[in-house]
Amino acid sequence: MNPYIANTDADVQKMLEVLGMSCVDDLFLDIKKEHAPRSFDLPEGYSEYEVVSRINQLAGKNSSNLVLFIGGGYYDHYIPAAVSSLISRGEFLTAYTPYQPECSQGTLQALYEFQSLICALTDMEIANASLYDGGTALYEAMMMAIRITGRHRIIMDGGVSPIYRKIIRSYTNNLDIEFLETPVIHGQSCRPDIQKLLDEKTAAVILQNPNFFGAVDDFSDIVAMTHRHGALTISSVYPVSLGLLKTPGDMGVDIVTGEGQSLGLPLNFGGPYLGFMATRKKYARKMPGRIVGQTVDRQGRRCFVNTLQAREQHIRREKATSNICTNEALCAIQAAIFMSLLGPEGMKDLARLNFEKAEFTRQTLARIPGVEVKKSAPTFNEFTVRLDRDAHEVVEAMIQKGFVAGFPLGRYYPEMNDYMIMAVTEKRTRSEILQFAKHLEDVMQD
Amino acid sequence: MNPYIANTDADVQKMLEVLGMSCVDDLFLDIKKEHAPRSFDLPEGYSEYEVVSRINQLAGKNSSNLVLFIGGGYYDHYIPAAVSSLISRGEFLTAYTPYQPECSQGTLQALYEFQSLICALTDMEIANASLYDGGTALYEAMMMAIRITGRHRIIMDGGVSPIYRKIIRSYTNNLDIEFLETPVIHGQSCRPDIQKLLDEKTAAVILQNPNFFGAVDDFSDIVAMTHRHGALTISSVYPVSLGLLKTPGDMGVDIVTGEGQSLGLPLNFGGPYLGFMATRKKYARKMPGRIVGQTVDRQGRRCFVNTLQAREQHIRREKATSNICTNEALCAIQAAIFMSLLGPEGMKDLARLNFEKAEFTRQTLARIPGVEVKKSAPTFNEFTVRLDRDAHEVVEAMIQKGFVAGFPLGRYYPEMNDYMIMAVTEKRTRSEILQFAKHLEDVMQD
Amino acid sequence: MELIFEKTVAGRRGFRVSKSDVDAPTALPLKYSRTSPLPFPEVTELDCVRHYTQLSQMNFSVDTHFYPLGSCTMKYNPRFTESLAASTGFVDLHPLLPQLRQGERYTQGALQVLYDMERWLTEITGMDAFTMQPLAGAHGELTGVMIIAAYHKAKGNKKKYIIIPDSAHGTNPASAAIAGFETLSIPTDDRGLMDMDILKAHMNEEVAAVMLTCPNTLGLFNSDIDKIAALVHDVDGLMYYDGANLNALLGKCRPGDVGFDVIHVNLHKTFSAPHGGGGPGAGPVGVKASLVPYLPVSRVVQNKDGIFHLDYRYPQSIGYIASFYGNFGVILKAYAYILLLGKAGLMETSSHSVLNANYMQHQLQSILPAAYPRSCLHECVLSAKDLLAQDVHAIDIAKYLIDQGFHPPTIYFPLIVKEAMMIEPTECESKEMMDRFIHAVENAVSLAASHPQALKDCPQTTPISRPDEGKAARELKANFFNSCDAKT
Amino acid sequence: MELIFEKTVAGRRGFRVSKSDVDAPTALPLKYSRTSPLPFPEVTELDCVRHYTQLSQMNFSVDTHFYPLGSCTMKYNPRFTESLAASTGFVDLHPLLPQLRQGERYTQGALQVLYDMERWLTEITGMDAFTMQPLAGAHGELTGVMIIAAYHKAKGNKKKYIIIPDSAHGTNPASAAIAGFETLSIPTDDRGLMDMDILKAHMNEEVAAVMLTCPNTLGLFNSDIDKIAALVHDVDGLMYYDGANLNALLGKCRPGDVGFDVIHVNLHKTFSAPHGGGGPGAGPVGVKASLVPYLPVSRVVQNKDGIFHLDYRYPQSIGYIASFYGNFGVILKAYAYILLLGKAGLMETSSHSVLNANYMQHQLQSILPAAYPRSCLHECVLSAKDLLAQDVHAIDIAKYLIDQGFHPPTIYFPLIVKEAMMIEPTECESKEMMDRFIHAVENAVSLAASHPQALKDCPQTTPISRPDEGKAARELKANFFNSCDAKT
Ligand SMILES: Cc1ncc(COP(=O)(O)O)c(C=O)c1O
Ligand SMILES: Cc1ncc(COP(=O)(O)O)c(C=O)c1O
Repeated sequence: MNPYIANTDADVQKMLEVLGMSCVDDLFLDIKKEHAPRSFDLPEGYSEYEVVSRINQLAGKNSSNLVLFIGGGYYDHYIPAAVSSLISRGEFLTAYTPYQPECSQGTLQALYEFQSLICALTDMEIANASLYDGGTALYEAMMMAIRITGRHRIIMDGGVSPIYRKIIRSYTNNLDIEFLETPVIHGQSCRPDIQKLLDEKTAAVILQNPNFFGAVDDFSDIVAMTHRHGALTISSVYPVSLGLLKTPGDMGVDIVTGEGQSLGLPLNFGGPYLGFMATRKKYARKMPGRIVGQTVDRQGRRCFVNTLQAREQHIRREKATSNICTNEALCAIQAAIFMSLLGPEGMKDLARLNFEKAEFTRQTLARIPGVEVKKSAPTFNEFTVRLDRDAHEVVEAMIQKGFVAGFPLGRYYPEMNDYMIMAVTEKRTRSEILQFAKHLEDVMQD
Repeated sequence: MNPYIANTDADVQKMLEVLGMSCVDDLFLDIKKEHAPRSFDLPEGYSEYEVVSRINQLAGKNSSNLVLFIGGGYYDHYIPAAVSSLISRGEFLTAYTPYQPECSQGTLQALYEFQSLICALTDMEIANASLYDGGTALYEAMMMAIRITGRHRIIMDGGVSPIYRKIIRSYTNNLDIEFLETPVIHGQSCRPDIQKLLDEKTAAVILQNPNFFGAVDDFSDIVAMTHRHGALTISSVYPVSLGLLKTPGDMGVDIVTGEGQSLGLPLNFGGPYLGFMATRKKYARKMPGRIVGQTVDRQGRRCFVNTLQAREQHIRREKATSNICTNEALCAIQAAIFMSLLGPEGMKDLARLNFEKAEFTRQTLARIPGVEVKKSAPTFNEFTVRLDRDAHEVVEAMIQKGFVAGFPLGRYYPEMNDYMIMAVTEKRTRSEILQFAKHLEDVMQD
Repeated sequence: MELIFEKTVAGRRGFRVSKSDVDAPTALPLKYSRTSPLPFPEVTELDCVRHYTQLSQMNFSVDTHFYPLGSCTMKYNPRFTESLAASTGFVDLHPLLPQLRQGERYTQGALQVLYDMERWLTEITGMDAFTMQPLAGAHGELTGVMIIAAYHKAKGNKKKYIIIPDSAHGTNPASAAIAGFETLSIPTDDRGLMDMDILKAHMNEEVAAVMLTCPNTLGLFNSDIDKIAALVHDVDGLMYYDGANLNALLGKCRPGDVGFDVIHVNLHKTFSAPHGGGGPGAGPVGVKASLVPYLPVSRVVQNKDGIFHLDYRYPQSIGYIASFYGNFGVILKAYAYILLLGKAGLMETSSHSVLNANYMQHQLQSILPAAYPRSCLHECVLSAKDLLAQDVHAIDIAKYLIDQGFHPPTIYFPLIVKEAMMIEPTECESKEMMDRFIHAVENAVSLAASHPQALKDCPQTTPISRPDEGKAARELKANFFNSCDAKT
Repeated sequence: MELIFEKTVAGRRGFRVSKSDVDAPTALPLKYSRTSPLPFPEVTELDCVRHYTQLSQMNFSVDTHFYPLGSCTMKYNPRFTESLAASTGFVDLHPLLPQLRQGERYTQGALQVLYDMERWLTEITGMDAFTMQPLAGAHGELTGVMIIAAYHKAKGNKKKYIIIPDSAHGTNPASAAIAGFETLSIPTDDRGLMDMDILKAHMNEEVAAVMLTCPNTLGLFNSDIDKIAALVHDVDGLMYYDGANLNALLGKCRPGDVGFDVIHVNLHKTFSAPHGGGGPGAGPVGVKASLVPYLPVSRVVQNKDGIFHLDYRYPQSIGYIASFYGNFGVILKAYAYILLLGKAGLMETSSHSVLNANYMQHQLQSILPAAYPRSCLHECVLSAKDLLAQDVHAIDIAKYLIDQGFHPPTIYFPLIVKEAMMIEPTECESKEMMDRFIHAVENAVSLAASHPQALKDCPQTTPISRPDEGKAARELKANFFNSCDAKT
């Protein structure tokens, strides 16, 4: 039986009488007999306690107590309890998209604050109210660049996450978009390669900072190059790193996107996450996704509404800047609470702490025979390590000891089987790091 | 540093200027040098994440995954998720005692609903807004009976929880109250014993249903007896059982108390719990604890306030009916949500399910050699078992297998070392019970 | 209300990260370092808690108000699904774990959730396989259309068009276009269904698919569905089912049984995951056998030994459509919901959501005419066009309802209905609540006659009155740091 | 607002318990079975969630409003302490586990929390030992007085009286009386402190103890404290410290260092456990060495091998004063709070709470005279008596403040101050917030002169206006089922 149904048998009878019907099935007469389900074989219902026990059993089949040195764009950061507690309030959780601004100012103002925080973090002029995730956000940015420039050639830097690259490839399979890729290297973006590919057909150069291999870069020169050819620069960023790293806005990047998971969202086996996008105000009308804007009510009081809706599918339909409707609003509010709580100093401390722990780890591991730490470029909290054997094996062996040592690059780059990337967040304590190093040394000796 | 302080250095300076002082210490001049702390040796502060990890480590040092067949008045019931989620709302959690009714109607109405629900459950006329726990509530009931009758002799039934008895003894050590106790037996209250002790000096007879040994009783005859001598009957009850058992109101009991833990509160290693008390309206003015009453505001709208405050310490001081001030309001609201959510049918189903599982367990265990299940009286979800050896040993052995088999009576009754009481709640599944029986059989064979 | 930025006091801190327990390392070269200010708010944790608690109280939500927003299925979101989704056994799982060698062993519980959900949704909808990856309904549409494109490409079909009724949700044409198709819009006939003659007229070899919402956005079930499917299949076109309205059909009719080839389901509608003020959602996609090879990777498969793992070896797959395996946290809530309801509970869901919608329509159509006066399924669409005489619009009724403590229905959608009011009560609401709502609409309509201005002045009880939407678009202030001037 | 009972519809269910998975057993004899109806509300889970969510929104709380309720220390309650206290490692622990043979092994984490807390509180207050058992401040008082009684009994002292200043909180005399003592009330002198001459006059061999709040309820520290202690100790009386105001003294002065023998601490005040609308609290009691034998059992002790266990072998103990080991969930929150703040953070707590209180008093005393115009500690007490001329009372100011979005201060306590307004801002509130509050009080006072009725008509912005308290007491309707008549 469904415990969430309000109608009692008496209610049903009353309503049927009003409808002049004898049974509820009469309401389904438009569905012909032959259209009835051929089968509908599903679990019997359970009580709340029974479901909770079953799912807790499933939870027990996951190893959630491993010490994580794995990142790849998704990081094990601490989430302040206030964030989780505020975001779970029913008034945020069970509201729909704020179509009726008068009774949705809570969601609207919080999203406006999110947009402003993203702009502050990236030094951009305008941000939207969220996209699905970091990968789809980068794809949306590319489509936006194509709309803006009217060009159809994309230069993809070798440092961009292979996951994002795969997503972009699948979405554009059917579209006439030409992709040029610069070789994959562990260091910073190779200027000459980009230079070679750039021309008047180029819509955008897609970059990432820190890149997938951890290298930190300053794209100012690439931006200049790109603009000389009337193309745009798109950069995907790791938001936590911007507490310490030069901002895309400062580099002159045109469209910034990123994965917002690190801003107070749990890893959650891959979602819900948070795609964000920020750009210059002049491109606002070409931007996908909802935008919350400020205005005044009839008494002249400041208030907030969904704005520039003419870009969106529910008005523009096939001509919309994107098909997105449901986005990641709650995750955006969660990120806004996280950023507000940390404040400027908290955000900087957090970034510095990540940087320092990673540096400490880098230095510690460098001493281990068989482990070569790539130093071709400065890094933030993730870096590339070369091992004297298959990284998959090493990672597998380390998990037995309770550590996820990193992500083997061979997974996406067959030629790099002996490489892995390692992430070190603020949660990793000195003693965890030293223990980890000890175990790794043992493993490398076997 | 204390992260919960709002004042910045600039704020402090501004305020000191206003106060015409140079430093904050000047505000503490009333404290003489020689009154400064001789030492103040405490942990250094930690970050939120550090504290969380430390406390999670401590949590890991508790075995919280044991299958519980232990009760003794405190039961392992399932708590619907809606209860926990509603009670954690900040507006309930961070309010104080509702001294200002206009801005506290949430707490006041919820407590009024709690009182009404307790009355409905016990068939009594009036209940208070909570006392500390089941034990202190029984003590308060006894003091109330003494106030009402002006007599000082108490008859304590042998079936009352030894924990409650100990509490009452310590509180009354200094007072001239005479205690007469009926012998401890595993079955129902022994009428003749009570009869013998009852006389015109008796203030009250204190009973418990089901009693500590699990025996279910109907006290109607004892009540009659008691009233014939102008004494009162006090009964401590297990609220969940009242979904199935004859109510104290129905038996004519004068004062009902109980431990409310089973009404949606976690076991929590002993607290916070919920003492409740209900009585006849004519005794209301002698009752301890806060009472929320209904009234109207200036527009004649129904509303709620703390009432009969003239009984309480903040008005009556040394003549108050009790010294209680802070009570267990939030737990009472939690119990109110629990009872409202379950409704009459849910409450009855819950009680019946507890009864059935216990009966099934009783029957299952009865077949095990060396285990003698006491059947001297009907029981609810807890019963007494006699073993052919020291119950402590058996319980110890069973814990190794992941089951807390019960509570050895030897702990409070040295002469009963081979007895234990076992509780079976709705959470125990058939397979858990059968596994448990299997293991117990093995243990009894060793 | 003040913005969090306006509560800033220099030097205030809301959260302190741990002190470093490692020796200060080599610093980052200045060239790569942030030099620009970071104007985040400087507030205490208390400021932050008060701010967002007070903001939350400015929302209407299912937890606080009746929310009959048509097409959005604003049913009750059970609390236990929330607490389960927050349980550490899942929230702390890193998504790359199962991509390590043997890594699936560390995420068996999570993989089983995905695997079971795929099977259950397959059975519920009558399809042959599902992917849980799409992150919302529209994302599912795009995925579905990409699968359709891959199918035609593989068969060497030259396809150009996707046919969509004019009653469709905006995401349908948008998704079709983004995937590279042209859209043909088919008008709605006087039954409220797709016009068959015009459909036939447009049907040709270049038609890749027909996208239908069923019941459609008017709440009506199309009994021609098999005829339409036949027409499309004749030209080797495919039938796409927009599952936003599946709440009407659970156990009553399975899209897979009536000719649909591709389907998306909105877990945040039919399966009760909360909407969160706009998201996150989950829009899993199901397909018939012929399309299975094109499903996105990764796919969750089970070995003979019972172990679940991720499989990427599908050469014809459309590839990655999201970073990982879907909005797992959302999926887990739907998983718990289905497990609790079970077969019978799911079927009751549709019966009662449809009963409630018909009761609403019946009681209201004497006041506001139904767009298509016949019995509906889970939602009904009324038109307020008769009130235009008094210059009263659907939006005025909506704002009046807000003052009465109701979230308004969806208005001005579907676009084909003048002054549309689209009402979806869901199975969770009670008759008394609906009667109160009906009564409020009655009052609104009589006010429209007696005192229309009263409606224009609504709402009065909310923190703000009607906003100036034009100004918002004209002046575009979407970033506090670009719009400080406009403070009030 | 409707009561949950008034939302009942017969047949509605909010929660379904599991189906029985055991064979139907012997039924309970009718004689013992419930035959009376059980008139619980019949509502859905949604009804229930809406009802209590809406109720919660009718409260002022620290999370939503400034709450300077004197003597109650309404500081911010950190969120992380809440989530920790909800972590399964503790919430599912059965309290009888450690009473099993070897049972302590299964609760080492919980026992260590109690053990550490005892040590920390001992150090914070300068006592020699603590018990965590008392469940609130008043419960701590009673426990303390029982310990005092046991001490005197053991020494054969004939004691009869407990001396309490007239500024004391009502629980002090109530606790003394309940434990079997007579109370002697000592008036407050013009310094705002206990009158020494009268104290001396009352001091005699039959005095068991003096109970003091320090700083007292006027927010004043008594520098005669050592003299008082000497007087009491001379007659082998004991000094009891009511710790409600400890927030003023952390690291500034330890009761144990200045002559106090017994103390209780309110974890729900000084150590930031939330008040929950009236409770639960925790009132641990500390004693000096001479009183340790009398502490209640159980006591938590640590073996040489580091294992913690419960010890009951204290022949002189006053025995059980609660069912178990204290309000563990509350204690755990205070534990986390102390661990986070640490030594320095605790000291800052007092400095800033005292600074804020003095700022308040200084800014307000030009408008409303301070009861005792001298610098205070963590709270200040003003008097609204000058407004009596316009027939305006402290309560009228209070109700005006509600309309301005502030929870009022404590009023009419301490009893010795006419029209008392007792203001405790705590260290958590900001200067801007206090300035706003001060401004509101200014407005109230000028309204008192210009337009007193405006104050009498407050509050206007709340769900209800001023209730008829007399009617509530006269008609006593405390149970819906005895007062249905009075529905509205
Ligand atoms: C009919 C219909 N189709 C598609 C969608 C898009 O779903 P989503 O918002 O999850 O992207 C919606 C949601 O409003 C809808 O109502
Ligand atoms: C000075 C004083 N003493 C004692 C108490 C009683 O403490 P509790 O309410 O925790 O029983 C209070 C609480 O209001 C108080 O302010």
